[in-house]
Amino acid sequence: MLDKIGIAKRIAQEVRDGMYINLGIGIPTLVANYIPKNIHVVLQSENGLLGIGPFPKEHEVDADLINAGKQTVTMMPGSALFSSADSFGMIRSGKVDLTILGAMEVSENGDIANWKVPGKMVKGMGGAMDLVASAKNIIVAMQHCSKDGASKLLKKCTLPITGLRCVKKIVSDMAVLNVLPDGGFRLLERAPGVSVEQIKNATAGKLVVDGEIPEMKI
Amino acid sequence: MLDKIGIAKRIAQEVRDGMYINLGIGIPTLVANYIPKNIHVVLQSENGLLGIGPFPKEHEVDADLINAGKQTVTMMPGSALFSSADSFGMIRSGKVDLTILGAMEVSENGDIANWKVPGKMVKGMGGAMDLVASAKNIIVAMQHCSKDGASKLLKKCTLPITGLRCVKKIVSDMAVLNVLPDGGFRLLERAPGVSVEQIKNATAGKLVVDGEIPEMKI
Amino acid sequence: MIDKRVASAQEAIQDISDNATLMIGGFGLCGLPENLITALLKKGVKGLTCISNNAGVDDFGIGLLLKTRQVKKMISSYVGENEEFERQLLSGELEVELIPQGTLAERCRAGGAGIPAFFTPAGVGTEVAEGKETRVFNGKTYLMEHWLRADFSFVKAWKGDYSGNLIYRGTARNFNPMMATAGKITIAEVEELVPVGELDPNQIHTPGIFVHRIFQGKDYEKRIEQRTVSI
Amino acid sequence: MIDKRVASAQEAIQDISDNATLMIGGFGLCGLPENLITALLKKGVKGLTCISNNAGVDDFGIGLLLKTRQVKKMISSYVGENEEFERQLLSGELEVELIPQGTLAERCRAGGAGIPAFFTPAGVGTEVAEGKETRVFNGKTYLMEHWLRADFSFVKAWKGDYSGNLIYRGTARNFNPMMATAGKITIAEVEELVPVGELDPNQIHTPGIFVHRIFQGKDYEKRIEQRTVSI
Repeated sequence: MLDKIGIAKRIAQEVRDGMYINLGIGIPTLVANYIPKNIHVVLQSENGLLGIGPFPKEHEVDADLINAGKQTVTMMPGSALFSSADSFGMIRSGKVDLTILGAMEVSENGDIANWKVPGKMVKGMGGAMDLVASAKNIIVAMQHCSKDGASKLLKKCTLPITGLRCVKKIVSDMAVLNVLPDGGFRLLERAPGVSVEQIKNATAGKLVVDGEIPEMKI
Repeated sequence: MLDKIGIAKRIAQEVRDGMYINLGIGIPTLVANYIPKNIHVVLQSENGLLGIGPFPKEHEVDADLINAGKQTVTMMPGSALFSSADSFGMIRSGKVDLTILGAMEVSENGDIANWKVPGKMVKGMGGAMDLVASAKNIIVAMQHCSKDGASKLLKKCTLPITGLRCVKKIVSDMAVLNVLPDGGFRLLERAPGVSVEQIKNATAGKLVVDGEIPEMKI
Repeated sequence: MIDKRVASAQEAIQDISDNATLMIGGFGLCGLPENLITALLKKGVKGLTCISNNAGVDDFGIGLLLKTRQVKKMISSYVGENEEFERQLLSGELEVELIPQGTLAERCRAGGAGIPAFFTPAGVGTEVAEGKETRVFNGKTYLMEHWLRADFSFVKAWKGDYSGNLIYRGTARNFNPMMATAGKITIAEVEELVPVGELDPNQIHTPGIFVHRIFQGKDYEKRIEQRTVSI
Repeated sequence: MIDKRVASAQEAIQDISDNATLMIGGFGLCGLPENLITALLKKGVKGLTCISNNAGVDDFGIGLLLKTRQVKKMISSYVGENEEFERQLLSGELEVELIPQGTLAERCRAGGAGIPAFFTPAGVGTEVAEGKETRVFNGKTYLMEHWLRADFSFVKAWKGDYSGNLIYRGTARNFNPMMATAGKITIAEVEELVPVGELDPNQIHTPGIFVHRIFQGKDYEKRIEQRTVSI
């Protein structure tokens, strides 16, 4: 089973040179740490920044420079600043090549639920609905099962939906899976030490296992 | 009868302190020359400039600084530059207080025609349709009659329309008139030496003459 | 030059009445019109509808206005990080309308650009779409969303001039430029107020035509929500 | 840093084929991508649909492409000042679609902002409204207009960096920023091309994400259409 850093490392392997990438809060933010040095990408923050740099040193902290998670950040050379309207304009028009975000549930046709749990205080969807409705390529970072062992890869989402038919790939603590165009999770890789059988048992939605399933290389 | 400069001078009297104003090509552009010095206004050019200054001196000419009539201009202190989308955004949202433009015909309900003459090469509406559809306050500068003596203040426009029910006031070579909310041109002032009778004869649309009509003071 | 200067935040907001609709710029605690929020607190107007991406924290930003029960309704995209907010929401004292962030930004932009409605893909198939018109363009489904406008917009800029031209700094820009365009009355507070002619016309983010009143703010705290440093 | 540099206008347009749809920035002759237009002339591609506010004059700007009969259709707001244009239009060799200037600007902006349609008051009651859906919001009638997108967008900026960030100058900004966002492939020519890090992130008008190729233009003529001076 992968820990959070393992998931982030595996997702980092999906990153290609020249990509503009939006990273959600949590595990997705960690992905930035594991992108190989020879791959040049630009990180987008939906509050109005292209070219997020590392967290600042103490003396560099600037209250006017935060990411979408409200963390203080720095800018890379070649950064650009813009308004929230312009930011979501570039998101909606498909200029962001890759969106990585967390999920509470994903259905076998690619629906995602990640903003609201009935009975709990609703904090809001932030930019998640805009991102999932427009991104060309969405990778979800998630736990395969809830703490009580229930699968989060479902036939249909039980939680309120964030977006329809948008997830392309999932990297969970147990596996890497594609969402097939006609529905179903196609198993691509197993986490180290996890068997296909374990993944089958942990996946409530339709799982497609075709041939030998390799173990992830991290 | 007023000449072009007379019309421009009379329209300049309509300008109030603090106004943002868009001036069309031709007579409207001349209005800027007759705004009293103690009245502070900002001129908008729809190609992306607030704060049009005087024409440049020869050594100040800058190809990157033109007005909507493609004439070289200068900027006033406090000018701002922006895109055409932002420019028409401010026009559509009613931030421009006064729009002054020319017309070929105006109807008694305030319709305006000023962009197309059937049988002649059509050059395009430019920004005129956006301006007339959104401006809070439109003053038209025009000749009361065509060269062959036909009235241009009509019951209904005969030429293709630029915008509906938008003209508030007309300053012609013969008169100043309001367009009444329920239709009809209300005569407000006569040009020097022009009689009410002459204006009646030159106005094909409904003319409302109420009480004594003063002569313009220019 | 059209002079938009007022002496203080108090003077700037003197004609705001109970039940006004306000847009308040900022993302999290970044780019907040701190002086105007403080002046609202002092004035004590009630029943406000606040359009702002977030609702502040318990003791800063719009959170302060929640504490004093001046806010009737929040229109936001994300309202976490605020216990008083949660209490008022659960008790029914506070109405909340949640809007996807990009839709919120675009609805403000539309308000200031004279576009009464537009189509966006955000929220299709979700509860955000309930009761809204949908339409398919090129095989993809979109929702129709309407413009937002406010009685007053509060914006915070880095520099401004006497005629209301504004320049923002860093990610403190966020919602401020669109909100500046969508207020019937837009009030700008700036860290540095300069005479007309000192700002480069080519670098202005919000042209003065959108700004009705401007003043230099004071005592900016610029609270940081998540101070995150690398060693 | 993502390096978007190409060596020349020729290299930048090498994959443009006949019948492509192009957006070309500029207002009148101001802010025109002169080098890209010249390269198109040399390449000789035909059947082009050009979306540009104007059509140039007989011997400058898009007028040059009209002379060589490379343009099949113009989508513009104003096309005066061009005799060859008039001749081709009257003879039926050239198609023309005239669009109100603000609608043209907003349709390009919508294309680059992922908004497939929006409502505008411009053109209501005129022949521009023929065949278009109208709708009443708050008692006022609006037309529904659709986004515009292009196979290639040509834009001209003052300064740009290797990763495609752009700064325009004066009123040469005009349609360039929206067109930059609405091209499947956006090509920028700049008067000064600088290494990444030399432009202030706060002053960038077009973020590099919208620009696919960039080069430093040469021999800018910057023709003036109406040289008007005061004495």
